[in-house]
Amino acid sequence: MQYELRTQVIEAKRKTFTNLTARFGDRPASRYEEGSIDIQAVTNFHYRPLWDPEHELYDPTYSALRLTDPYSFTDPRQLYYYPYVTARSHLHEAFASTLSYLESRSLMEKLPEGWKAALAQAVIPMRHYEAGAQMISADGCRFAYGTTIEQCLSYASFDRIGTAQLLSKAGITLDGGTDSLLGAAKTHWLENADLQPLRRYVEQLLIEKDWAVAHVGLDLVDQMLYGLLYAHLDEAALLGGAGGYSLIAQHLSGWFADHRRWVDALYKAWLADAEHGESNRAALAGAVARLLPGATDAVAGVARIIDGHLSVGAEDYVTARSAGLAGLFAKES
Amino acid sequence: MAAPRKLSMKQRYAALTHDLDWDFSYVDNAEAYPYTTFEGIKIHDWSKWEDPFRLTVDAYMKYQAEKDKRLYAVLDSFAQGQGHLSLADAKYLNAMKLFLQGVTPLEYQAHRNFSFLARHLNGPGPRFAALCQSQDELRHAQTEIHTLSNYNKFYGGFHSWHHQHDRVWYLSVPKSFFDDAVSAGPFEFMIAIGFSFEYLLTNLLFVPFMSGASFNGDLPTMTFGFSAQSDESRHMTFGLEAIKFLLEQDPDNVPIVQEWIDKWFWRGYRLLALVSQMLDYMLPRKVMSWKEAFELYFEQQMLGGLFKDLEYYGIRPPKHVQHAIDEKEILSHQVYWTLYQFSFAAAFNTTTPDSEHLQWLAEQYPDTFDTLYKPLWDKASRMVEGGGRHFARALPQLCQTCQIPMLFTEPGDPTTICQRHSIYEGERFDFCSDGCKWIFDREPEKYVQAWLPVHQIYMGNCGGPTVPDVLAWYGLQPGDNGEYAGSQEALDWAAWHTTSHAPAPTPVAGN
Amino acid sequence: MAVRAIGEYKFPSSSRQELYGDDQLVHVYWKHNMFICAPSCFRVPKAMPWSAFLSEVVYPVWGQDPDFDPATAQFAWEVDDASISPSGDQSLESLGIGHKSLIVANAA
Amino acid sequence: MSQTTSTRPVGVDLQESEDSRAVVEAIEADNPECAVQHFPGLVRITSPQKLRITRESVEERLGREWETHEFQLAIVSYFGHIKEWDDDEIIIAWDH
Repeated sequence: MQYELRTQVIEAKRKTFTNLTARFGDRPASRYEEGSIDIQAVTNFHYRPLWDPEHELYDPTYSALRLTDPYSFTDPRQLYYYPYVTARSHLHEAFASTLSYLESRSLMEKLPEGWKAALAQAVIPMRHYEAGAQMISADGCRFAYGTTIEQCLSYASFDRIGTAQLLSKAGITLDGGTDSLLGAAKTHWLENADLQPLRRYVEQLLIEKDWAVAHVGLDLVDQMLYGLLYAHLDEAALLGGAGGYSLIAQHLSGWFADHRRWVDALYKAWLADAEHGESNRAALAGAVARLLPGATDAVAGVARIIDGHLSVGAEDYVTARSAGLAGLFAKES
Repeated sequence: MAAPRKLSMKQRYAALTHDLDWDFSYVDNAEAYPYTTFEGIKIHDWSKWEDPFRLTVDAYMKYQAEKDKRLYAVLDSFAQGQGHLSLADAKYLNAMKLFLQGVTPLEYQAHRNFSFLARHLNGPGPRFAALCQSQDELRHAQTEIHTLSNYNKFYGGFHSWHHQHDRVWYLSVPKSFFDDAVSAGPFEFMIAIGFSFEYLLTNLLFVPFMSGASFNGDLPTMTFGFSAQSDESRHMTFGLEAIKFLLEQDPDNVPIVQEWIDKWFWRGYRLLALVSQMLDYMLPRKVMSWKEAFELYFEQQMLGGLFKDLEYYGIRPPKHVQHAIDEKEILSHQVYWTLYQFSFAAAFNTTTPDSEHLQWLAEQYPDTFDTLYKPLWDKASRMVEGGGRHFARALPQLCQTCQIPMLFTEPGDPTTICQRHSIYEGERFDFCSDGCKWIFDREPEKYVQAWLPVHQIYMGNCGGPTVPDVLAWYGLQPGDNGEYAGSQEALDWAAWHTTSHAPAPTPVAGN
Repeated sequence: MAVRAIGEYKFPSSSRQELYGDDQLVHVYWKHNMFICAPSCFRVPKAMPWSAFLSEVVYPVWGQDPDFDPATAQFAWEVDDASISPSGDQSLESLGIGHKSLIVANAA
Repeated sequence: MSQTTSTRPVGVDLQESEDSRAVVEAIEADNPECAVQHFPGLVRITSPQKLRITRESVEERLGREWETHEFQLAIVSYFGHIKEWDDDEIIIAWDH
């Protein structure tokens, strides 16, 4: 192969696509912007859905939560597909290394009294919660208006099934390489009285018509549950000699911190919207008032299981977290 | 990967996907899955869905990240090395403009609707497969945008692709195709896109196209295309699995699925009319003719292979397939001849084929080209020599279903335009073929809604009454449209290649 | 066959005549003239006389074919598959030309 | 086109690359009746009735570990039905 230096540099005629220069001025655009802004069709739809003749194929009225300009929200992480899969590939790889380390040092077998049972009954069954969360987010991916929002929901949906699989693998490791503990965890999910409030809550979110309200409902549980399982319990593990669990929990709390960045940015965009801000605030406050009691009940059940095996003050933690969430989106907050 | 030691790939896959699902007891199943009964499809056992790939999220992430790493490395180095200068010719990019305006938005629509399936199918197996596909489709949309973004910096026709997809006349063909699929129920969507498009027809779109990119020095497109196709093989599996699953679940599904195959074969085939002319007219260096591609990828592989397999279930080849076979000798010529005349209103250029190109067409189409189409080009060339250019002066009649101008001819009579119509609630609707009429007559309530560009222009909904008004509303920039010879693009290309050393041709794999 | 949908699925045609006021769309096809790639669609008043329709609407368009000479052009006409023998002052409506009718010209 | 299951070809298109060369060689060795054609950027392998891709055979030629999932980096298209895809082999065949 022959190389030659090109002596002529050709001046670009455009820095990026027209919609982006119209929006941001004549500057180059990032790959995130080129791949995410204005991608969804907005007008001249040919046919109404047979499965929902009341709506257009893409329709802002699929939710009470609206943005005047859907692209006033962008993902603070600027994730498009390539950085997304790259980041998650690292997450799954790191998680796998953690598991092989735990296996090689038999750290799961060395967990102190009560920990294995608490994990098997309270943490591993959350793989079903995550599977439900996947469906809730996938609905948002279809029905949200605008690419930047739905793209976050799309990755969140895939992340949730990914997390369900991480928890399942942790369950396999906890059980020394078989899937019998997963079977038991499923039975807990289906039958354990303390998990039924959570299961009922998830199932009810699945019939929530407004994708955004469903997502807020999910987030209420997330904020309590992730705090409980992967922060509060993680600290207890470190103090209580269950470092093996902490190695697992770090991946989940790390994911949740990343996830929160776009969720919080979306709340902010909804509340700040010039035209819809006030009605968004009312809708959000209404959703919290309606859903928080059920969400609290749901996570309190998980906490009870933990408290039954370990004295780590799980229920108290949930009560405190719930009180903190009650004022969310209240006026003048 | 830390694969659990004691589980096989199959068991691991089941534990990590299917086993996550549970039967709802606090809400009614019909309320949780509201969209899977109205189409009349009967499913008795969702667990019978097989996913041969047995892909889990970790493996998905690992391989997709690797694929994109390779792809973006190619994009970056191509941009840094001014790779666009080593294309066969700037006019090659007309094919890519059409691709970005016409195909990329469909990838994006597929992303959204596979997510619909990832929520609303009752079974965890197909939900997970749909979820992966939803991600893949977003990948395809974005990698296409990023691949073509570099060309946008130097060439016209790329800059307003999404705006144009919602508005421009020829783009209503792909848009209405996908709107049709997305507005259908989840099972019809699976057959429409998963099966008919991804399995039956996708090779006709992608493989020759990407080989074309390779032949014409477009390394980024070739790389993204083949990379996308590696996902596509998963999608083909989804489509094939979908059809077998539906057919095996209940004999009552067979006639419903057959009608969907009939409909979506024809709908997809009409859409591919745009591809036929890309192969035969838009690629400066030819890979294969439309006829050859159609024979290989459709007649041999699908009719000769797949449909023999589906016979077992009582499925026959698509209803109007013979018409498609008969058209293979004439299709691309009719389509490009139309685009040639209407390119003043398009975001790409067209031009008269040169003598070498005419010779190639005559060789590829010995029974039709010299007798039917060469005389037209000879006359068009005489107009050019006389300082003119053959452009249409009026808006064309459109087919109500496929929305393509009524340019197709009667079966067996290549000089008479085929005209079909139906009267529905006192109004006349026109069709280009028996296939499109049949589709309308099945669901007239749907197709009467079609946003037909010509009718909308006449209603005053497209920027104003004059051609410049409409072109401004389309977002065309000077030089995007019309004749290629003498265009800004052609002049730039010539200038870029006379003042510098002609770059060494980009090496392509396979040489 | 009726469409299968969830709920009532009934929408007006997006191309219905009433959207064009006193005008209507008509389609005109010069049979066997392959140089003009497809039949044309025009918006014209229902009351437009036939002669004006030809001289102001149709023939200027057909002028895109350099071999077309309106002075000597001779056509036999059909509307929606029936032959017509129009005289110049007849309105389109009176010739039975309705919304989206197809007018076919057969060169003599 | 009156072929039966036993003669109707199945096939796979692979990207032409260093890694897929080993895969192609492995397929050729495992499927004695297959035919290999080269297109720009592509290798197409067809075989009557059935096509097998085995991990062992690929690893032998590649000189390293190779998971069957890795086949996804090479595959561009196929025709036939993926009958089996497990840790050790991939089989493409018609069902009926």
